[in-house]
Amino acid sequence: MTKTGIIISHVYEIAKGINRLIQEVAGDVDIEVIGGLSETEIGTSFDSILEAINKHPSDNLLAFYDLGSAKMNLDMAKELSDKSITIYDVPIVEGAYTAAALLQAGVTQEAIEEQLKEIQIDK
Amino acid sequence: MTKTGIIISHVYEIAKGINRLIQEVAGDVDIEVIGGLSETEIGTSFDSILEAINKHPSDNLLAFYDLGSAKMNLDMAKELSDKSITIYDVPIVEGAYTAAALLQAGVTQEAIEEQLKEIQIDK
Amino acid sequence: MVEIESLKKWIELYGEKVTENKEHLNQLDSDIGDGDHGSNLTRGAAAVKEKVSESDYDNLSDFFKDVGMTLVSKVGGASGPLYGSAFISMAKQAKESDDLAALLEAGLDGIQKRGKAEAGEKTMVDEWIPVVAALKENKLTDEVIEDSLQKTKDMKATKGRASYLGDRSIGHIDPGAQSSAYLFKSLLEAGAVNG
Amino acid sequence: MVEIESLKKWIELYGEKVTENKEHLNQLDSDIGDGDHGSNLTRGAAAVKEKVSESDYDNLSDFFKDVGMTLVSKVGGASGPLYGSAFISMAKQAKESDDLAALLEAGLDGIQKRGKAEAGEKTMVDEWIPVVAALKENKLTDEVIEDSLQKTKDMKATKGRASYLGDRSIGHIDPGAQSSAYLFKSLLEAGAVNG
Ligand SMILES: Nc1ncnc2c1ncn2[C@@H]1O[C@H](COP(=O)(O)OP(=O)(O)O)[C@@H](O)[C@H]1O
Ligand SMILES: Nc1ncnc2c1ncn2[C@@H]1O[C@H](COP(=O)(O)OP(=O)(O)O)[C@@H](O)[C@H]1O
Ligand SMILES: [Mg+2]
Ligand SMILES: [Mg+2]
Ligand SMILES: [Mg+2]
Ligand SMILES: [Mg+2]
Repeated sequence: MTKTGIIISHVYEIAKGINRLIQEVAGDVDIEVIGGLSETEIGTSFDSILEAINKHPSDNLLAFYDLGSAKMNLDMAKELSDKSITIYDVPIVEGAYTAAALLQAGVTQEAIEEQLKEIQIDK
Repeated sequence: MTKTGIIISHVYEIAKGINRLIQEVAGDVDIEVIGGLSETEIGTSFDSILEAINKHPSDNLLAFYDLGSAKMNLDMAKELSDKSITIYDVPIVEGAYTAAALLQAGVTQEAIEEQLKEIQIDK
Repeated sequence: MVEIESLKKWIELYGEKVTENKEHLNQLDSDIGDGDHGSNLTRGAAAVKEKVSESDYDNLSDFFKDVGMTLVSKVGGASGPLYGSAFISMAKQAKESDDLAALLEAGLDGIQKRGKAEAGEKTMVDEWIPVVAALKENKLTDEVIEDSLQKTKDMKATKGRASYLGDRSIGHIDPGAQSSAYLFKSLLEAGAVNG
Repeated sequence: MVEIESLKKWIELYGEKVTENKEHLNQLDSDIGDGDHGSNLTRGAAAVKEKVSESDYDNLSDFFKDVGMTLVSKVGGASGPLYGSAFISMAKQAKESDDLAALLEAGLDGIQKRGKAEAGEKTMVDEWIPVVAALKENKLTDEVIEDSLQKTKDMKATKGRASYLGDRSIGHIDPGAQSSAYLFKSLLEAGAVNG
């Protein structure tokens, strides 16, 4: 499988920071992060999510988000894109870290999902 | 109760970003964030955690962390400090956001803990 | 059967109302959220106004689709995808029927598909459900709109940002229900409802 | 009964070993963690060397306490608080007894209080437990040290960063068990164990 994921936060720094945390343990995983409406403005934007999905080199994406409204924007972008996107309802930092570490280890998506199930939360 | 909390991440940007996310909904909550060994180096440092705890204006702190080793450093700092510190095993972004929103609303610590229990995870 | 002109009027009035009441919506949202609902919708309303002024719509579906996509792109937050989904869903329905109740029922459907909220979760859905029910029976009045809005006050939020507050969300009107109330008042004022 | 001189020698040798094997420890850690275990400990060893060279310790407790606090401050990561807790716990025990097995048992206790790991979770604890048991029976050998290290290979990590890998952590030696193996080999080499 393609080693790849997408991380969407309301805040620019959170998205960038998660990417740095992940790079430490998963240098080969191709992560795209989107944070905030801009570097200073908090929010999530459907337009930039869709753009990031479309320009991402992979067709199979694992997606992580922080708050519910980010998920709704992500859902809409998913519907309008041809790519296969799986959205996980897990803590954004801990969930993305877990998935990236497993992707780096070459684990299947099913095995990743098995593990993510343990930290599923309502959000 | 004093409206206050402390957030510890391995990465500078994650800690700063969570603070910005929280400020939006909890402007009156006095949050201290510690991220990384420095602005560029990933890790957590016992020395800076202890320093942040000691210099924080409040004696009653709610603490959030990302990975297990941050918790161990936090635990040690807690033991060496006179302050009352409660460490929550919850997602760092979602947990800190929840607690801050509730602190802003003037909720008791018990009520906050009730709510945080729902998103407790092993980490 | 509903005329496209009255529906354009509807959207125009709605844009005016959220813009005039921007601070009120922000205030409601700052009580149980992040305080941006009025600003979000005002930004969206301005973009919609510009967008629809560019075209001369001869069918309802195209009009609703432009409104919906503009809201999704410009409003942001939770309400962007939610209102956006409502109008996109109405655009689809408009290809099959021009019955106002059926259109708005499709809109409600779009919101619920997107946000998964049911009645009683203290969201805009609690404004839409009674309004759609009233429309079906040709009984939509200002009172229906206002009553359902007030009822959100005693609800505990279990969806959206306000749900993080748990019991503390009780006692406040839901901002999205308030903006939806403006939407439906505008519908009455636009004369789109044949009473 | 153990002499303070041989324990100083112990810590000196340990510092040399982790420094010489920095890359090996980093490699083990990059297989199932973030690849910094060797760098963390090398930084700690340098700081400990500097710290203990400043004082002329006449009691074990002060010596261990300085080692422990320096490790906590300088190593960082998970292993900083863990090794730190081991030495701080040994410092407390040293006030009551100078029996080596009792001291190291207190060290293990400190690690487990801090990290909550039990036997079989693929951590440094899996190196400490058999070594402490052997010491109690006066049977600590290089073989005991090496055997327990190799046994971590087949374990599945359920504590620490490696636990994020689940089953994928199997098949690799635990880096903290490796550095602990260096610690205990140094103990033998320092002649601190009366066989
Ligand atoms: N899942 C949902 N389903 C229906 N409506 C929702 C949902 N989540 C939020 N809302 C509505 O959105 C409103 C908040 O919108 P807004 O402030 O623009 O977004 P945000 O919360 O992202 O800042 C809420 O008052 C509520 O009516
Ligand atoms: N909870 C724990 N209990 C005991 N040992 C642990 C625990 N967590 C981690 N370790 C040990 O720490 C080692 C990793 O240390 P290090 O790489 O320095 O820290 P980090 O994982 O923070 O980068 C692991 O190989 C393991 O032996
Ligand atoms: Mg809002
Ligand atoms: Mg918002
Ligand atoms: Mg490491
Ligand atoms: Mg590390």
